[in-house]
Amino acid sequence: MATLEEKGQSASTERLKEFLREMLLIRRFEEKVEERFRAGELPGFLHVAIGQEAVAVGVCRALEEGDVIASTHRAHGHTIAKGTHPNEVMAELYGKVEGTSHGYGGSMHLYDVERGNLGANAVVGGGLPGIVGAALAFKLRGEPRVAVAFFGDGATNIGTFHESLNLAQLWMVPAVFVCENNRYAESTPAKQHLPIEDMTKRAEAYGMTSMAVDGQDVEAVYEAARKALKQARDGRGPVFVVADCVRLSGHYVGDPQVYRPKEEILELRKSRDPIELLRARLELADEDWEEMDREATRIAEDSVEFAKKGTDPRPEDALKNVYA
Amino acid sequence: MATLEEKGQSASTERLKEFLREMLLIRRFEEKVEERFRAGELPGFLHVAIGQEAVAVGVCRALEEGDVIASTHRAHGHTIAKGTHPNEVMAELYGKVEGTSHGYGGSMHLYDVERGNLGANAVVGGGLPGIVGAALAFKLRGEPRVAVAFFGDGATNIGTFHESLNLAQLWMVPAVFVCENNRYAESTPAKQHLPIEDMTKRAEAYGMTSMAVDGQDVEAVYEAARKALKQARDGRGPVFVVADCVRLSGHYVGDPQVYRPKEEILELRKSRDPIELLRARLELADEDWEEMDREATRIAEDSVEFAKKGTDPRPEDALKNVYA
Amino acid sequence: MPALTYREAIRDAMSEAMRRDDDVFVMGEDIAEMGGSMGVTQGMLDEFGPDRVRNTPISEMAIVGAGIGAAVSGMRPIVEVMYQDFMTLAMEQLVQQAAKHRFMSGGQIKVPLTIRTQGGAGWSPGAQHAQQLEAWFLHVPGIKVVFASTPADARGLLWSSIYDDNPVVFFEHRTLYNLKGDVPAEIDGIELGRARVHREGEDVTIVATGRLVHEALKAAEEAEQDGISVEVVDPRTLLPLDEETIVASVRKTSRCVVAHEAVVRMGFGAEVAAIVQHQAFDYLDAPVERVGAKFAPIPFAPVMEEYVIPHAEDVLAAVRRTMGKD
Amino acid sequence: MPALTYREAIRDAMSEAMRRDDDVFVMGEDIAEMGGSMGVTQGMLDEFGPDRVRNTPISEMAIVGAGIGAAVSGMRPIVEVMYQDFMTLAMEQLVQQAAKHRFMSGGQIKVPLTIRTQGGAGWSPGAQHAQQLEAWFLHVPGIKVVFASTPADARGLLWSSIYDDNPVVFFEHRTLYNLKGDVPAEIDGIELGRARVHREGEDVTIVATGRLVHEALKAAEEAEQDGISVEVVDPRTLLPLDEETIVASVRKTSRCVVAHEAVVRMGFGAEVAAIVQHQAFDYLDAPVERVGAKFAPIPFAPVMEEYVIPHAEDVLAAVRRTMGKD
Ligand SMILES: Cc1ncc(C[n+]2csc(CCOP(=O)(O)OP(=O)(O)O)c2C)c(N)n1
Ligand SMILES: Cc1ncc(C[n+]2csc(CCOP(=O)(O)OP(=O)(O)O)c2C)c(N)n1
Ligand SMILES: [Mg+2]
Ligand SMILES: [Mg+2]
Repeated sequence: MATLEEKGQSASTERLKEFLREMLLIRRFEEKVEERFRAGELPGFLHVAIGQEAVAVGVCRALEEGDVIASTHRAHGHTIAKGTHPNEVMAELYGKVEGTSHGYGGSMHLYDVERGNLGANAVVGGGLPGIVGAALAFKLRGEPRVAVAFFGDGATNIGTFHESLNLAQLWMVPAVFVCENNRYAESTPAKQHLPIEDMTKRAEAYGMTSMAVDGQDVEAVYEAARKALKQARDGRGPVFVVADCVRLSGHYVGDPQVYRPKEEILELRKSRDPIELLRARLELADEDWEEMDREATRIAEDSVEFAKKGTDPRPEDALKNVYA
Repeated sequence: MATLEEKGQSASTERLKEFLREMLLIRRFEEKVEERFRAGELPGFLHVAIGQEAVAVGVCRALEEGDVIASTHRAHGHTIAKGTHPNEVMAELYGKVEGTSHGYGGSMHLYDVERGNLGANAVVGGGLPGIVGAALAFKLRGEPRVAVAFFGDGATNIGTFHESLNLAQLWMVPAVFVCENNRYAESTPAKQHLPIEDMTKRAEAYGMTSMAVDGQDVEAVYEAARKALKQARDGRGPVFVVADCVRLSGHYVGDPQVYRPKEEILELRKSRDPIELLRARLELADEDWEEMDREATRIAEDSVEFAKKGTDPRPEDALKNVYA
Repeated sequence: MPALTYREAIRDAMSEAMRRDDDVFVMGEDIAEMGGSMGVTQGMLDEFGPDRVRNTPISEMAIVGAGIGAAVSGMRPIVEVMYQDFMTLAMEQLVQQAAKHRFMSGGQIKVPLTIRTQGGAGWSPGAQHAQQLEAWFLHVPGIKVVFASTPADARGLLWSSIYDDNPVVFFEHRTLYNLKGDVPAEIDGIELGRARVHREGEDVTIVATGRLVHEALKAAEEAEQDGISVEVVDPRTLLPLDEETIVASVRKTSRCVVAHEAVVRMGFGAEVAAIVQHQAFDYLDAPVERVGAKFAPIPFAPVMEEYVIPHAEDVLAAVRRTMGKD
Repeated sequence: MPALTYREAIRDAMSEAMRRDDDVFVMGEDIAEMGGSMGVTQGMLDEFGPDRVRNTPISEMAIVGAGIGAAVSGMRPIVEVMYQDFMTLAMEQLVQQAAKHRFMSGGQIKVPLTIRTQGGAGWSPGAQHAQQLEAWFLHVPGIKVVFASTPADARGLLWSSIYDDNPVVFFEHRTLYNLKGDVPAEIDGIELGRARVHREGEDVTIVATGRLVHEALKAAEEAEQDGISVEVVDPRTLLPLDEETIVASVRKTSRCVVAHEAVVRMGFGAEVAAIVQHQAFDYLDAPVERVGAKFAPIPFAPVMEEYVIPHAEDVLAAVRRTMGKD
């Protein structure tokens, strides 16, 4: 949570280094996920957010204590950035009791309510109305909290998106809607699913404030998120934030991406990797970088070890938690 | 259907008289509906479009042979304007075999497929995706036909609206979306259900052409509809038409309108009745008007007589038409 | 014992909960100034104000979903979905979200949300405003389903639904709103999952819900003229279901008719028949008979509508069939 | 007889229909370049081009609804809904529009639309990607429901669905796509509403659908070791349902187990049990047993998922129960 922040001032070098550390941790974590999935250790199917780490970190670092998020099918980054320990995330992917959802959820259903993660959602757009409702609860109780929904460009085509933004604006609830615009919905490129280029137009239908930001620039994301959160928190209405970003991996782990030119991926990896961009900008000494990398790698590796040593649920536990 | 029209030229006085005749017919018809409902003769519940006749007539008169419409819960006007004989509409309201849906549908489910009425819909927004699909069929088959959806301001809040307009624009199908913006959704005034004033903004989220028109001015509606239909028919994409209009009656027949200031209704009746406006504009001689009125009243009365003489379905007919 | 209509009883439960508890609020289409399309929330805006009696846009998905989010965040929202036919617009939020949040989170979350909805034919609302869909929700672990048939049950069950920590879909029947009946002086919950035996009998058990409870009671009286003694059981909560009461009744009577307004095929009666034939196999003297709507959408014309939906005489005929008297 | 996988069989039916008939086209999320999330439409974009193999936005409601509009306007669209869990987003269009258009119009309209969807657990997709919802649609007059379990059935039934003049929801099971089996050399329809008797037997009838057909066949073989002779019937079309074949089989065997992957409560098995106890009351030597998922959402962790969904051993146990052997 952003406790260090001095209002109105851009992120300091120290803070940017922290952002880098966290983005790198998410990256190494997700690379492990890919590796362990390929090794056949992870059940189900998984989506990594490699390339989109700056959005998760930039937004979550701008949150304050008590703020809540809803995530998507591509949830590891948001979850880690919101404060859940990688061990618990990895244990969940292994279906263990020590997992953040105790093995009931899996990769697409990471919840950590204590830390304000109201749940990842495997239904595109499925988390948005809940965020409006959470924000409404905050408003009704007069609490200075904000509810934030993450979702992709593809999610802006579903009715749930429309109804949620409309309701949020109508009721002026403290919500922020963060669109991670990677210009793909699964295999479908934006030109096949979006009739517009400029995604901020989506907010005009509701008269909602919108902001566009370079989602590969964590500082820019952080600043935009702070502004958006402040507006929402101050009761000046919800905000739609479009973070243009890139998906450097497949849609799901193992996706051969037949629908996408190889060069596009290579080019994006070279020029738009948010971690490389920040590293360059910080002019980090090689040894500082390597230390950071070793640390991130170690945490990621530890998480695998932690998860593997975890406990399998008992089969009959499946009948618990159906009702409160 | 607009067979008389000369392209690019505004409606002649003759045509405006026709429009007036038709609007008046719809008005007298719906007044009969109110009367017969109050007399306890009509089952179910009914919505009249008193005050909104100019939209139905203006749009439907601009249609060409082969064009189709989908209507709403407030369907009598659209249906009559699209060419169904008032007798058949009234017979449907009485639940008779001679009704346009043979008694299966009722007021909110008037269909007349032969005349291009693909059906009224009692689900708000429910008819929109079908219109996109009909337009897609026309496009795939290369037919120069347009599909038109009517709906209210309240309907622009439902997800179906969003998904339908998005899809229509994305695929550039020949569809026209006519929003009858009477600033009420049932009892709920616009300020309680819409976060924006200017409804054309709803189209911006899709990059769709939009037009605003005074829905009380039948000529303006007709002209806008012609333009919109032409764009759609020419393959230049769908159009969103917002017709600002007024509901001079209750939401449903018998609605005491406790939620609406009496003066608002009185004032609107005085200043915004589309029939009075057109009558004044045409400077119709009293006797012409009276003749027109007599004729409309006669047709409306005849329709009641026709309907009452109609045949009740046999009870067991209820099990027909479940499957083709 | 004061007497209230079914409508007043429902309003009373909501209002009393809102008086006692700030976390309770209601939202839905046209529930404020207009008091709801069935008049159930009439007067509540005046008492509680627009923050707690919230008119919504026509956005069934979002308002149910907002209810979920508010519930997860500590409120006890009551969402009115004007007609149960419009539940078709909110199924994703109900089935994918409300029903599963607690489970998918491994028990971290609870969703104390009540969805009130109503419907029912018999007054020619047409095919899109008249179907009964309660059966769908019984197939969804994580949801509770209530269907009250009397004012007292409506008030007590709604009270329990509001204070239940799970999502509850609360079905009301359109034709019962003006039904008057005694209610306890003090408002109190009725445990979810407990049937009410409306009438005891020896020969046949009728399990009936909603409007059909009243049709069953009529049928039972007529059957009595024929010397057939009928027990009428209203489960009231369809999920969880009081199987015990139903099965015990059938073991006693050895015959069972199940009656609801929903379409017979794949309706609640199928589940009851499946349970009863299983739990009372050796007791049954006749097959379980099902009564419900014929297999068609609800037609508009009154004569056809009348034909499609079930009435007391259909229940009576089923009773007689189980007695071998048709 | 050529052999095809279940996946290829489905593709073959669509492709052949599209070759013969310009009115047939497919649309759905990621079905073009990617060939669908299950690879069913792979290669079809190349053969038929983007006008007839249409990638759509994530708009389940609109794409099902656009299918309806196109069908009403003379096309025979096939819409793919990626997971049946997402049918929850399209219920209004399916239930309020597709199922009722013909009826509400008094027979003016037909809706020759096929909705293909798939699902099923057993690979840890989690609670929002694994449930089986076919039962809901049996409660909806105006819709047909198909659930194919073999390549030959999938191809023939899909062919019939495409050429049926009504909306058909066509369920595929995720775990069957790679199943290989013989299909007739010439593509041909299989009448909707006709069950397939997979195996004849004397003692117990298993009525099974989808994946559970294969589990039932395994169970039947194991039962045979115990000297229990099992008949396995796959209805294939759940609506309309071939009650005749099912009832005749149970009248012969005098015992019945019904098995599906969906949750038992209010699942298809309830309807079968209700029908069988009614139509074969005097023939039954034991209550109809139901096998299906336990009452919970589908959990992620494999050990829990395995526990919740039914397997051959559960079917076998049910068979043994009907024989009084547990
Ligand atoms: C309602 C719904 N439809 C389809 C899917 C299948 N699906 C999962 S992710 C995805 C693409 C989502 O695209 P976007 O919102 O842009 O997010 P991204 O994957 O790019 O992060 C699709 C179609 C789903 N999960 N939910
Ligand atoms: C999905 C849905 N929700 C609610 C209703 C109940 N209802 C019928 S008409 C209406 C208001 C519609 O408002 P608008 O679209 O502006 O049309 P108008 O009545 O003003 O013509 C409502 C809420 C419905 N028919 N369908
Ligand atoms: Mg995307
Ligand atoms: Mg309106």
